[in-house]
Amino acid sequence: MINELMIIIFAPLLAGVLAWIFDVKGIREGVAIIGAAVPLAYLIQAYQTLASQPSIQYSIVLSGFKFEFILYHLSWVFAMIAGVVGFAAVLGMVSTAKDSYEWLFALMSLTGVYGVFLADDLISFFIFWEIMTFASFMMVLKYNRKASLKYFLLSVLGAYAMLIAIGIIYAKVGAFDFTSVQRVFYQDAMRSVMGSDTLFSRNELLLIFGLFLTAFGVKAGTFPLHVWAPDAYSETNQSYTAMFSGVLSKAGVYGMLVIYILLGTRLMYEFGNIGAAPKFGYVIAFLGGITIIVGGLLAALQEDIRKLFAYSSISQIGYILVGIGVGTALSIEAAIYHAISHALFKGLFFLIVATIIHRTGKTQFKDMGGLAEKMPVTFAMAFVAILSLAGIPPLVGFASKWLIFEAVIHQNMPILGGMLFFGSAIGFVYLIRFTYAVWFGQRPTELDDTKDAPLPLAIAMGILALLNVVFGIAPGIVAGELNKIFGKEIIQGTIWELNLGFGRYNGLFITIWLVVGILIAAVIYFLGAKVRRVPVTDTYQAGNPVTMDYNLTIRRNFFLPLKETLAFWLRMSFDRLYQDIGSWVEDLAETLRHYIYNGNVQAYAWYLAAILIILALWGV
Amino acid sequence: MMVSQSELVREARENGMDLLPLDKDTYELFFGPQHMATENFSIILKMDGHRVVKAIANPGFLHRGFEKLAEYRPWHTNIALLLRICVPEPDVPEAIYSMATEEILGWEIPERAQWIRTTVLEMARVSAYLFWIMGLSFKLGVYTAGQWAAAYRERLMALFEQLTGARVYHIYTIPGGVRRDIPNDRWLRQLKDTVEYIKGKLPDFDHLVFENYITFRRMEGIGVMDKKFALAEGVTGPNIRATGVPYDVRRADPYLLYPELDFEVPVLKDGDALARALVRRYELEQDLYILEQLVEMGPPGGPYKVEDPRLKNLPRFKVPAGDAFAHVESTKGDFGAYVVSDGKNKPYRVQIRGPSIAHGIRVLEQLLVGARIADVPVILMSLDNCPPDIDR
Amino acid sequence: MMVIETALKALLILLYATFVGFMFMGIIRIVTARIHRRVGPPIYQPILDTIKLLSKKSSITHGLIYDFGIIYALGATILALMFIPLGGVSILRAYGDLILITFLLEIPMLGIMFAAMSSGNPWAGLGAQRALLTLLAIQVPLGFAIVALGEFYGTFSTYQIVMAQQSMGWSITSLPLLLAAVAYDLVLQAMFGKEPFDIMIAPGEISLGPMVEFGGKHMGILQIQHAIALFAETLFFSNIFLGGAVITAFASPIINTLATLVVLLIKQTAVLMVAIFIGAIFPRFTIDQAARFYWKWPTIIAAAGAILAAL
Amino acid sequence: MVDWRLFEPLFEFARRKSLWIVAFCTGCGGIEMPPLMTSRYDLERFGMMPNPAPRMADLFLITGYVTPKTLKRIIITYELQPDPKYVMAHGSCPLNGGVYWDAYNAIKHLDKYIPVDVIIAGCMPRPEAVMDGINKIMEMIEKGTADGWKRYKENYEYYRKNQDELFGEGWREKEARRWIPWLMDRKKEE
Amino acid sequence: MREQAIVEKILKEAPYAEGKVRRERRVEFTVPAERIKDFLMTLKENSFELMLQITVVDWLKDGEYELVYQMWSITHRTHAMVRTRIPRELDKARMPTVRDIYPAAETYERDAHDFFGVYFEGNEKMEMPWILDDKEQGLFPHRKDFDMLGYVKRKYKILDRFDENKDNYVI
Repeated sequence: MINELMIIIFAPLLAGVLAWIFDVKGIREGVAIIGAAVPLAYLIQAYQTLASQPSIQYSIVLSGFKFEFILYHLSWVFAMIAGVVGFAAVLGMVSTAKDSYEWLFALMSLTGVYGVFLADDLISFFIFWEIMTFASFMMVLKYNRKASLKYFLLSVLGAYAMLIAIGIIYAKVGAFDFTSVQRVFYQDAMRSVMGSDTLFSRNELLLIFGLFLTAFGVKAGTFPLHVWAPDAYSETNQSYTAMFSGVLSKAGVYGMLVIYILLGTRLMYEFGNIGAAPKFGYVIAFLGGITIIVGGLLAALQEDIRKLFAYSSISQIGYILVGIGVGTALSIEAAIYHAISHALFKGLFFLIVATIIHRTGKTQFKDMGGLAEKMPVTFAMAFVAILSLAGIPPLVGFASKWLIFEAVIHQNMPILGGMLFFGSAIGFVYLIRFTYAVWFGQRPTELDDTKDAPLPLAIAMGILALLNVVFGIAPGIVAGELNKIFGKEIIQGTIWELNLGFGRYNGLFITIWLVVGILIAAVIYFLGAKVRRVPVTDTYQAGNPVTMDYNLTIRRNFFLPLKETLAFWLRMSFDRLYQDIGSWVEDLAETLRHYIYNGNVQAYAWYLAAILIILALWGV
Repeated sequence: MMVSQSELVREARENGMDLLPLDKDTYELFFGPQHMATENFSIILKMDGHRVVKAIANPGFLHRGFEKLAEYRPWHTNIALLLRICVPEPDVPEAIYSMATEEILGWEIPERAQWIRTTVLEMARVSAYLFWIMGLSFKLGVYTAGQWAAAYRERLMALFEQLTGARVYHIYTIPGGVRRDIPNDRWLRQLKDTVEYIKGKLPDFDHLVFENYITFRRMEGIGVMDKKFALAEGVTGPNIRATGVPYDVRRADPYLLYPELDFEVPVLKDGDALARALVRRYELEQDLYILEQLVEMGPPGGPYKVEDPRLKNLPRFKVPAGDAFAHVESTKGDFGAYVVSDGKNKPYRVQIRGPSIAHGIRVLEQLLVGARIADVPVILMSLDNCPPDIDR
Repeated sequence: MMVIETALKALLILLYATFVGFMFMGIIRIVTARIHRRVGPPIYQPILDTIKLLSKKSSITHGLIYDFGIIYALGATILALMFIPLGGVSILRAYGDLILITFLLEIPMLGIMFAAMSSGNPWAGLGAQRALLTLLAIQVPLGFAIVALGEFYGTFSTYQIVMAQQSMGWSITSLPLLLAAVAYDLVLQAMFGKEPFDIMIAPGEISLGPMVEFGGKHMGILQIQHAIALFAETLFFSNIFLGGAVITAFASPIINTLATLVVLLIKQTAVLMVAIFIGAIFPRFTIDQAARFYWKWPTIIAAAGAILAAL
Repeated sequence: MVDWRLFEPLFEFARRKSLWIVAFCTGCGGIEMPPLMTSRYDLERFGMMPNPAPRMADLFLITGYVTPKTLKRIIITYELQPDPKYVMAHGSCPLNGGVYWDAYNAIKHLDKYIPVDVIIAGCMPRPEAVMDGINKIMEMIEKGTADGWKRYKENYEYYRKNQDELFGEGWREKEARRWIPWLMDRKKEE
Repeated sequence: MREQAIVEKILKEAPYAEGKVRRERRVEFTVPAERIKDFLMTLKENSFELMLQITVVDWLKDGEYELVYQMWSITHRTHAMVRTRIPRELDKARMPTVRDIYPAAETYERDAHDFFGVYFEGNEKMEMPWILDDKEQGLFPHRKDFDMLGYVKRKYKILDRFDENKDNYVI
């Protein structure tokens, strides 16, 4: 009997393989859409099941290993992110995918993500993690070898870190499934409180924590392991990046949550708390804070539209990490909320980027401009996405950001609070850069025949934009689901309102009063004189006549002053540090790549199995 | 009427032109003439971010062809024309033209006229410096200092008005002396009071502008010229003194009463915008000191212009053939006139050498490269570029 | 019935805020003129300016977003106004969250920037660049100041903070919040667009920057927006740092309300005056210097305040 | 829609009392603008202030003689201003050339190219004269006779013809393209 | 006399030139047009640091342009005029540029070219737009044979203020 969890996990992969085999335009798209839609449908159906029972479990035994899967509220939320954004990304790929190769690996990575979210033991978690990494790596490899190499190196680093951590755990616990591991660590915590000997020493615990942090940090793109992300996000199919950044990075976030689930109690008792926040979470939170700032500042200085959003993704993941790191129930809820909204708006953004690149064929900001007139639908979507990312009420980006702010500041963490404020401003900054360079200003004449978004992309964008608006005006919908994870009313209020006790946010009132305000302004506007449309050359140029021959838009180095202010800090680049290390690692990496990540699925699987067996033997 | 960019492009394409932005790495910024920082002068800037990559000065908005017009007007009438070359201190073109003409004529002007001319030139310098302080502080954004400077300048305007009958264009110095005598002793007293008053107000400007932390940050290291560069480019006046060259026409080529007066020529070595500003600030103090001395000295007796029968019939006033070069120190620099006469009642050729032609075109273009857009007005103001004397 | 009452109240608040905002603009001009030793315009001059701008007979546009950005800016400012407690009369003061208001006070600028940038004018582009970097620069001290408040009072509700100050005394009487207030006041200088941080418009450098293309009714709406924003910003500052005002000494609620408004008005004017005096005596920073400045002293002051408040 | 004619007196009052000046110093008269704006004369009393952006300005002060090169910029700036807009010419030179009556590079009759509402005589007109001119223009706005912007619209062909005669057809494009070769010379720079 | 010594020294180095002292702090040289670069080099070596202006005088009767290079020496505190003559026909009025000796000369040469049509060979910015706008081909307003009144009447289309018979008018 095939369980619904198996369908959720393997439907995309199956569709991908089918699309790969039946390499016929039209059919493969249809298959792929079905492949992405089926898990979504099953997940929606599972919602009702979850209302009556706490979880849906399933396990299979395969050559001695027992693979366990579970769907409960937390994994349902994350799987829904994957479902919605993955579906939208697949819709987008209908327009942008070039061949069946992309379909195979895009859908394979979706399978990997589902597997990670639904896994209930470390071994299946790891295997699906690697499937996801491998598939996304193949997607990058197709577009850019160098970027993929960087991604590969850091992924391998993360993979080994995780593998070693799993090995250590298995050696001591003797089981892989989350429940046992969690129980052991819980008992350990109790023992350490009572002062008796613990199974894991303090140093081992730190090691496991550090290894997991590295593994998940790589995937999430945490500073200073973020260096792969800008290249990998930008050097692939941009519709796929919607999934890559929107969903795959959430696997890293989910991993951090797994740290909490498995090690949380032990770590908390071992290292203590600051206020209500665990000390070990501080590491995550501060890494997150630095990630916000570094990612945001670098995003503002990019000249390539894809790079800008890649760095922006890094910056937004930082928010989620801050929320997770603070570690109170409220802040974790806020972090998951932000994970949802990040997936929604960043998925939307990358679909917009995909549309722009698909229609214009340009990626540099200096080649664009004035597209709002030519691509009104895409621009409308971009408008929603911009407002959402910038955290403008009443869109979803504000609700989640607000929760993180309140959660963090309420825990008396001034420095993190400052970082968050800086992060929200830097969000404004790079979004304006994007808006100005792409949508406004003088349009290069070669873009004069640009058409609007193709239908599938438009539909995909529409879905995400709608959710951005709906979850913003009615933030209670999401908050209600999040409360179920913890099983208590952490965020009170109606579906329109978030009530924390020390702060309230009502999306509906804001919408109403914003509409009222805009109406008042519009009345004043429409009472005024009729407007006349003028071209870009008929503007203030200090009195001089200009023609379209002149370049009137700041296309390059828009934030040069910022660059100069930060010149000292920009000189310190982790990317370059890694490159220096990498220059001698490169030969090794090339060899490794030749033998391992050579695109041969079989060899890869065998290799992993061998490593696992060796580790297991060594551990025992 | 809907005109959009698309229509413009379509129209151009129908006419067989393919419009392409010049260079997508940089953009063009037209700085002036309709801009608060430039008087009727234009700089075309090629910008990268907020840095200037290339600057092209575009003068000529104020060109009226004075040098040609002067050939059509009698010797004395030209005074009424040529003073319009330098609007902030119109006495300077009057003085140089008169001095050159007098040299051709071989006239020595009476002592009283010399005293009056020196006083008028120094008053013009003070008023021009106050005007410059106003310009600088408006560009820097400290409007208070600018407003005050313009208000103090009004006191000098009132004195000018009593002396010459006009606020701005005095038409006062003529070949052979000055047009009319000092009105009365009260004027001298007023001059003394005004000088004291302005001197008492200088600390205010120091606090607001010249010793202000933000001014230092804004002007330090901006638009640096070194000595060699400044000399090669023919820069004169406070601008060259800020690079360490003590060249002041009043000392180097003394005229009028300057050999008898005691004053210092302030020289700074840095050559940046701040040094130029400070040199001007010190010179303002020196000029006030000179005026004090002049008032102390008092006007000598005697006629205020050359007694010559030919001056009775000015339209038929003829100057013997010959040529002469005369120059004075204006606040902008070395202001010179080269006058050629062929013996008729009109000059054969008048060439005015405005100081800004040296520092307002080539020097400006070179100093602006690499400057921030916020520095452009500051550099422009620190050079004290006067467009009319470029354009003539 | 409640809807009508709310609407009436909102209208009254809006009219009051607009009027007082215009008066503030007039006060700025008059006081500046007096510092310059001039007579200055009549106090109602900004109103005349706005009427004139709105009554212009022709107007231009650069596309839909050029119009919508302006409308959005005014709408968002009205929205922000409704959340700030105005004594006992505000509409949504229960939802007047510190962070929400901080965000709401910033988003009108985003609307203006959208409109300005859509004109395609390079000066507007430069202005947008400067405006955004100013926003980025002020955000750090501003954030710390807000964090200090939130941590000191343990609540984010502006109204509760006001009420707490009625019993505990003004915020600035305690050291951490005094530091925060100093930093916030420096930030206000940039919010009002006064020297040394009027970098965004800088008429002598970039010819009003983002505003350069606005004329006629667009500029008129922006004037109204500026007036309301001026009112809202000073009101917010008076509320969170200067004790706000909730007067219940009189028997009649109307007199109480009026007294509250008068007290608030005095505090707001004081905030404004400080800004004018600072603005009158300083030259303008360049944008990178401003960023460095804000990231140095005000940040240190505000961070010190926030850390003290957290302890 | 509302009948705005009812409010026209209010609008006229506002227009009269809030004249924003284009910051364009076209000639030597610009030197008298700072005194006018500062404490001795203080035009801000009447609600006037200089404004760098022509889009929001009402009053265009032609401060002195106009050369053809400047006139091009004046026309462009004038057309950027929104209606109603007023032009005040400063001094004798824009009226008939003044001292530059025979100069080869000064416009003789400004009102052939753009409509002028008020002309102040004199060279250079004293600030008091300028203030008198402003008073006059305020009166004219009140009476509704300051209608230069209407005339420009109605007689656009006439003005356009004069401009084109002076500068040649297509002068805007020609003027704009003049600088392109000098901005483009990347090779020359190196 | 100080000035006499300077003149003698320079003339020794540049025997092709003629020179004299005009008065205190004023000296004057006359050089043939083709040697101008050598002579200015000599002057620069003798510490005439500043070039103040290049004046063109149009001697219509002689059919020649007189170019006067106004030099100033800060060291000697002396002004020197360097005169040279070239034909005034537009195609023959060519001079070598002295931009490489005195960079400031570039601007003065542009000025002279704009108003008199003297072409300075080697100056790249010769054709760059300078002060005059929309110049008619071959029309150089500061030349003596430029019919200013006729030009004004033609260009600005006004006739009322000119007295046609008065050739020698005064205002």
